Amino acid sequence: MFRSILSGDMPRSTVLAVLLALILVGLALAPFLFPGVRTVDTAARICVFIVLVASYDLLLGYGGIVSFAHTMFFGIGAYGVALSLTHLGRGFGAIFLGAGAGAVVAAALALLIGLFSLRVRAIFFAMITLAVASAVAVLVSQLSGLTGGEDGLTFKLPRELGPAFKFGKEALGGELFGVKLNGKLLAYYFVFAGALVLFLMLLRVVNSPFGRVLLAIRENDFRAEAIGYRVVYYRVAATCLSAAAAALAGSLYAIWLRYVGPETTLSMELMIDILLMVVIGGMGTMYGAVIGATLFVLAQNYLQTLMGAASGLVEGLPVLPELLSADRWLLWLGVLFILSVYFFPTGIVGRLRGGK
Amino acid sequence: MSDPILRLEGVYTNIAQYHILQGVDLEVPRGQVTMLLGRNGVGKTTTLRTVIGHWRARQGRILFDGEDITALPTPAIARSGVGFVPEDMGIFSDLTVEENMVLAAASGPIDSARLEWIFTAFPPLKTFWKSEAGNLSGGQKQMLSIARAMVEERKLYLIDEPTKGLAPAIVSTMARALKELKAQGASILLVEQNFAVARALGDTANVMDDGRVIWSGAMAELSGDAGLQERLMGLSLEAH
Amino acid sequence: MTDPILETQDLTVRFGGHVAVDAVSCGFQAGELTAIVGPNGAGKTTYFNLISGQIPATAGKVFLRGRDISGQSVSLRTRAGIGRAFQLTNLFPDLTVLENVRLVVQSRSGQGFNLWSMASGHAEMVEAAEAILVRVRLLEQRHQVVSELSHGNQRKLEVALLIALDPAVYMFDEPTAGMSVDEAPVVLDLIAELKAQRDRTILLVEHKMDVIRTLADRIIVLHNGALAADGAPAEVMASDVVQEAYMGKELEDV
Amino acid sequence: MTAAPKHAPKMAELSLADRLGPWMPVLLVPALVLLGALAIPETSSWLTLTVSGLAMGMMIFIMASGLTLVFGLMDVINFGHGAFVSIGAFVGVTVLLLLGQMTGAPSLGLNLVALMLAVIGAMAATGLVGWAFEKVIVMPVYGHHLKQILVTMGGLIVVEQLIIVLWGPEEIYIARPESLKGAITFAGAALEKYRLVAVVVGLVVFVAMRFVLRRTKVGLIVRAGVQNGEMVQALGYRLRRVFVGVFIAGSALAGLGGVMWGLYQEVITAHMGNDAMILIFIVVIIGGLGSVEGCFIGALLVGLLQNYVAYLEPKAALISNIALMVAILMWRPMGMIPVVKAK
Amino acid sequence: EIKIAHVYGKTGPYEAYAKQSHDGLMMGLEYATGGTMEIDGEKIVVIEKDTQLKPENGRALLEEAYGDDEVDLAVGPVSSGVALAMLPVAEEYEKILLVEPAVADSITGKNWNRYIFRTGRNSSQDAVSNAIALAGPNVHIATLAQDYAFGRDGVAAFKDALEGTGTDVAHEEYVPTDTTDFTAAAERIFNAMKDLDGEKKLFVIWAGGGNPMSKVNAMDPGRFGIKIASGGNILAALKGWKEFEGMEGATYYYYDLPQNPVNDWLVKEHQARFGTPPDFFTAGGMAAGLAVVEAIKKAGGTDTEALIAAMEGMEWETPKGKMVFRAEDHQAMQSMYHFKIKVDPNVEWAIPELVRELSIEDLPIPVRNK
Ligand SMILES: Nc1ncnc2c1ncn2[C@@H]1O[C@H](COP(=O)(O)OP(=O)(O)OP(=O)(O)O)[C@@H](O)[C@H]1O
Ligand SMILES: Nc1ncnc2c1ncn2[C@@H]1O[C@H](COP(=O)(O)OP(=O)(O)OP(=O)(O)O)[C@@H](O)[C@H]1O
Ligand SMILES: [Mg+2]
Ligand SMILES: [Mg+2]
Repeated sequence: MFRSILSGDMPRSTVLAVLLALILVGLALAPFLFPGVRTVDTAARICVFIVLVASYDLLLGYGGIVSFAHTMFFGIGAYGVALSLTHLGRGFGAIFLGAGAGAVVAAALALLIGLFSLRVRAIFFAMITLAVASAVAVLVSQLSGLTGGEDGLTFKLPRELGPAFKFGKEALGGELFGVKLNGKLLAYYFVFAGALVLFLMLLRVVNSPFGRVLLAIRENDFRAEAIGYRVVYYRVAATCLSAAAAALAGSLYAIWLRYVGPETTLSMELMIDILLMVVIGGMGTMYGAVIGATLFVLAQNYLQTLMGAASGLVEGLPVLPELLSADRWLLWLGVLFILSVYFFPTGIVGRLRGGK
Repeated sequence: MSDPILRLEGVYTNIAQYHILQGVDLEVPRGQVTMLLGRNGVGKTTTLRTVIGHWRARQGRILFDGEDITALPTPAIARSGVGFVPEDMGIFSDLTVEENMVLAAASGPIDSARLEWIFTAFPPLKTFWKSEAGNLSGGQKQMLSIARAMVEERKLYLIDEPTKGLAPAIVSTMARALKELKAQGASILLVEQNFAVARALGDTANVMDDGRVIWSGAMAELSGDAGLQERLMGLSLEAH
Repeated sequence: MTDPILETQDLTVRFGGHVAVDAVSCGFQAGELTAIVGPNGAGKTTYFNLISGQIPATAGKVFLRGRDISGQSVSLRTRAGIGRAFQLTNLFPDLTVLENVRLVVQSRSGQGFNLWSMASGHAEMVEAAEAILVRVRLLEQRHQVVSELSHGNQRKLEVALLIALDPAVYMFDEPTAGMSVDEAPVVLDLIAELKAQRDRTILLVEHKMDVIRTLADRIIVLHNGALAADGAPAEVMASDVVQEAYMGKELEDV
Repeated sequence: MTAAPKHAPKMAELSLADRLGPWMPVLLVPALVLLGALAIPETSSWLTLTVSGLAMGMMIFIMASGLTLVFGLMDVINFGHGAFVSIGAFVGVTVLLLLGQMTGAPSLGLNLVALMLAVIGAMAATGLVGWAFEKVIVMPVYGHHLKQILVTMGGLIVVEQLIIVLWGPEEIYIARPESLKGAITFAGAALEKYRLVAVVVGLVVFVAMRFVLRRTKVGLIVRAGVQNGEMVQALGYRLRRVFVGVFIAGSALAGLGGVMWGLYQEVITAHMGNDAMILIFIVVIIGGLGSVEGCFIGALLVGLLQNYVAYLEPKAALISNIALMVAILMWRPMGMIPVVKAK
Repeated sequence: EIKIAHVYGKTGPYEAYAKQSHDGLMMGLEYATGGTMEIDGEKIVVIEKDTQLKPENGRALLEEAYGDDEVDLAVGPVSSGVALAMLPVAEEYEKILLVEPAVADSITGKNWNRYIFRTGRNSSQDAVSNAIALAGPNVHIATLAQDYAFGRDGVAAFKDALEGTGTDVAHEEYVPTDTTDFTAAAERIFNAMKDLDGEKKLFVIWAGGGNPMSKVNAMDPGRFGIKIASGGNILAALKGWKEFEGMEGATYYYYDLPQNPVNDWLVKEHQARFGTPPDFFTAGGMAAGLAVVEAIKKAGGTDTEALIAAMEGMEWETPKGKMVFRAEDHQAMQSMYHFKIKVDPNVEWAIPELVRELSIEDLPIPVRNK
């Protein structure tokens, strides 16, 4: 039973299993374990990014396809929900319609790009996706009437998912373990459940016969063709699947933020973050996405705080306070970038599983 | 007889966590063709790669021309006079045949007389002089790989299965070329599965099994004794 | 004589100005083992490439069971029954030996687009793959990663993949190159077994004359891209073209 | 049985198209200029646009040359290239600000000497940083594109932040040397003087790079080393040194590009180099990986097309480069003059 | 204890502006409390939060500030995009967000809610003041702006303001934000204007780096009698303006322009503490700091409703003289300065000299939040 939920892909390392369990419990009980607006926000972002990174890993780690358009699909999902909530009103129907439409549009666009350009060499596919993604980002900023341009869109969720909606008044007095029972809590669990289901589905896909073919294609597409696999079809299928999953992750993100904008969902910076999460966690393993996303989002959110403390310690020394000042957090994130690729060439999961 | 050009003393080599060579002792006498024989996977290639420095000996010594080269970097070993024809041919497939050869002549421009000599042994190289090496046929690549080692004079040639994929006519010209190299005073350490070639070229022979040299002696002795072959390599070479 | 399974008509390919395969027309019967010989660079591998679709022909056609497959992709031709082992080893280097073979078995089973079952749950595929590894004597290495295999063993795996594919037309490109004297017979026996089945068409490129002598029903000679001779082994081997252009002097004369 | 033919592969006549093929990219530039002339009725505008477009192309080429060297020869995707452009700009501008006397004087000679000094300073600095970059950041990831992207991205962030630590977060404004200000007007067309300098520098870089790559083995060693480093070493070459050398050269070229670009923009920021990266990548890709000639032609095409399109239809200027890239890759999937096969 | 959150993009491309804004805010609080940093005995605590210029962070941090840190009100941010994402949070938590220095009209326009106040100028204030500065009989103006909402809105507001002045916009040129080569744009403008008679001006509306002014100028627009004009800019940018002697426009702030005690104190203290005169965002930040103290004093506490009541229509003194929160849209009305560039070789930058102060009464700024 457990095996088949995990699609037979066991962690194969005690430390990894413990880490994964900790993350799962941490996320599942986040509002109760770490009450506070910011912490729950961080937890929700981790959920969303796990799915986003996992969907990218399907493409990169399993399919060996380098794409820079992943944020575009993420954005399509986010804008899908945003637009449908803006125009159809704040209902659950609108959410599902927006998310569904986003996934379909993303998959269709992936199909188009894939059929056109997956035949060329990998590095050129990467460049073409880069070009398309930047064109879409420009388009979004130019079509400001529809998309809100650079400023993005703010919209309202169904009342049940907002902080003003309270429940459990009679039964529990509106609180559980000191946590207010309101729509915000529901919204978190909506995101959490969505992310969990999507992740398990992706896990299933990579461990299916289809997933194995992708691995083979990544290793040697020429030979894969010569044993009867139609490489382009598989690549296109992988691209579409991953695009749809990314769009759904985008929808979750939009639901959580109640805001979408080009910076938030379409930027190149985000794309690089995704790449980094995949590599830190370990390419070609879905668990890598979990570890990578968790660590990265935590670092992004708390590195600055940490450094503020550190620079307090070295006050009075030359240069050091300057380097350790919280404003230089990016500097250290860059250093972490480099170190993590250095010390975890196969990612954390690879290292834990005792690979090279 | 003078001291050997190359001597391995108790060489142990690991690849990752695997113990591949487990105490190889081997001598290559000057001016001779020394054969290194054995079944698939016994460590022949690993031995050559350890000599040239691609793998590092974990233990033991490698002496080349009287000097200890065990810890030298590969370029230094090559420059001290070792030519290498790897098992996978090591062709630079994006470069043309000419560029491959120019690179191989590390110490200066190609000597034209030597080049002519190479062309007589391997005519296709002349025909495809300006073509991308990656587009050559399997045998042509093999020729290029050998030609690259021969383009400059070296004291010692390490050659890993040069005849695989060569047509019989080319096998004989290649054998002749190796003999000429030997006549010029070079020493050769040759890994070969084609027993006819081994018999025709080899002066001394070493048979490996399981990461060690288990027999060494004159090639004639080995080729004349079917029982010995059976014992050392699991099969009589005469059958093929 | 029945209609040939595989037939090429005026098959030609040019690279720039160089005609590497020059209007080769030839048919191959089921149950027949045809050896293809010729000097290095004669166009043997390229001829294989044209048949299996790795490179497009400049002119000419390929027919399989009378159907024109010239325009089809490699994978379609493979599915239609043309299988290929490569001269230069061409495997999935970071996967295990077993997974390499299993993938071929899976390809034949048509499960490639199955997104939902667990690959590890298909025990029958694993069993089939292991059976093939037993035949090529690689079972012991089945959990080793391919890039760690010695050259000779990689060659055996190359053959194993083709056997797992079990196509109507087998194309071997120097299957025993680099194999030691005690390993080569394993592969040659496998080929002999296939031939004994009498329903497979086998094309074999080989430079070892003794192998050709024992196995071939028929020899064709390629020279400078063109079909230079075609006939029974003894007859072709004795011909001038083979003797002069191909065999050269005997080694012992060197 | 036929008689034994001679050993001679059969050769057929090459068609005209086959023979013209290699020259097509070179012809693209005049073709585009001609097309521009047809589309733009105002001759003086066309002239201005053409000359300044070519000059802009030269500037892009200078910045991209280092990248094509490193990307093409060493197969290293250096996302940190932009950081070197920035460092070059900051060091160069600092030198120029120190030499205020020389740049402020209306003497062409003095101005050029100041510029030279700035360039030398910038190239030395970026060369040095390049050396460190290669040792610390790039070396462990040779042969692995993705890790290169990430690691060099990390390097980029670190370098940009260090620039901010050293020079502060404010943008720095710099005026061009006195005699390079303004424009020369002729036939109703105006050409900025500074662009003429860019043309000269671009040509010098182009010729020098061609010379080194054609006349020495460096290019061969590096290209071969990327495919099979072990074998190059087994031929006796100290590959590491050559790699480091090429990387330093590539970084120094970026530094040169940085000075030129900084003086063109007249304002420099830590991320200015990175802002130019997409354009630089486009040029390198359409040129064909590793080809100096291709990069040169690509840069000219980009410079020209940008100007023409922006003049004819400003809305379309946004995508003109991307469209150019897609068109060229459809025509030649490996870029115009590929030297190295992309993986 | 009075808690104030300053939520702004401390790191990222606007780092320099952010620092100015924060310094200004702190100096404003200091000045208004006479250096005690206390209001009626209550200590003011400022919590800084870095959005890293990301809208989603802006939201999360503002929520954290209101929800976890329980601040009384928040100030920020630098970028309009981030500000727009933050607006609904203020409404949700029913607490005040004092926007400074993000400029988009829509903040106090169509995206406004009653918890939003802004001390910073909006785009219309820029556009209207420049229109007044540039307009005149027989003047033709061409505009050059970035092709996105900010640029297009700016030009539209500018055109509205020119209405009825007899000055026409002869040509509008929009170029992509990341344009580096302005040859084509300049040629198009030249071709559109070269045959016109009268005074010809090219008005450049540009935000962020890559300013086209000097590049267009290098193409010698004087050949066609075209003069370049632009709104004010920060000090660093003024360093590049020495070639524009005599250029006119209207600016938000230059430390020498306003004459009042608050500004005198600011200039003196800033020079003493940081070695430089205050800049755009320092003045803005200070205005915000002053507004906060004034409002709390006036409301007698930090209750949101009381604050809103106090702030609507509130007048207070700032480095730019008197400001007033307009009751309808909570936008601070303020003076702008019509300037003319003077070059002094002993000063590092080009100096905008005052031509005329455009006071609140001179500037008809439309209300756009209905
Ligand atoms: N990169 C590697 N990683 C792990 N094991 C390796 C690696 N390369 C070779 N081996 C192992 O080392 C052993 C010796 O290999 P080697 O290539 O030296 O054999 P060989 O005698 O040359 O065989 P062959 O005749 O097949 O070429 C083999 O068992 C092989 O599996
Ligand atoms: N893609 C290609 N581009 C250019 N030339 C090619 C290409 N492929 C093969 N050739 C040329 O075609 C000729 C035939 O090559 P092929 O590989 O078919 O020879 P072969 O008969 O298999 O030889 P061998 O016995 O050495 O393997 C060779 O001269 C080779 O250089
Ligand atoms: Mg070997
Ligand atoms: Mg062949």
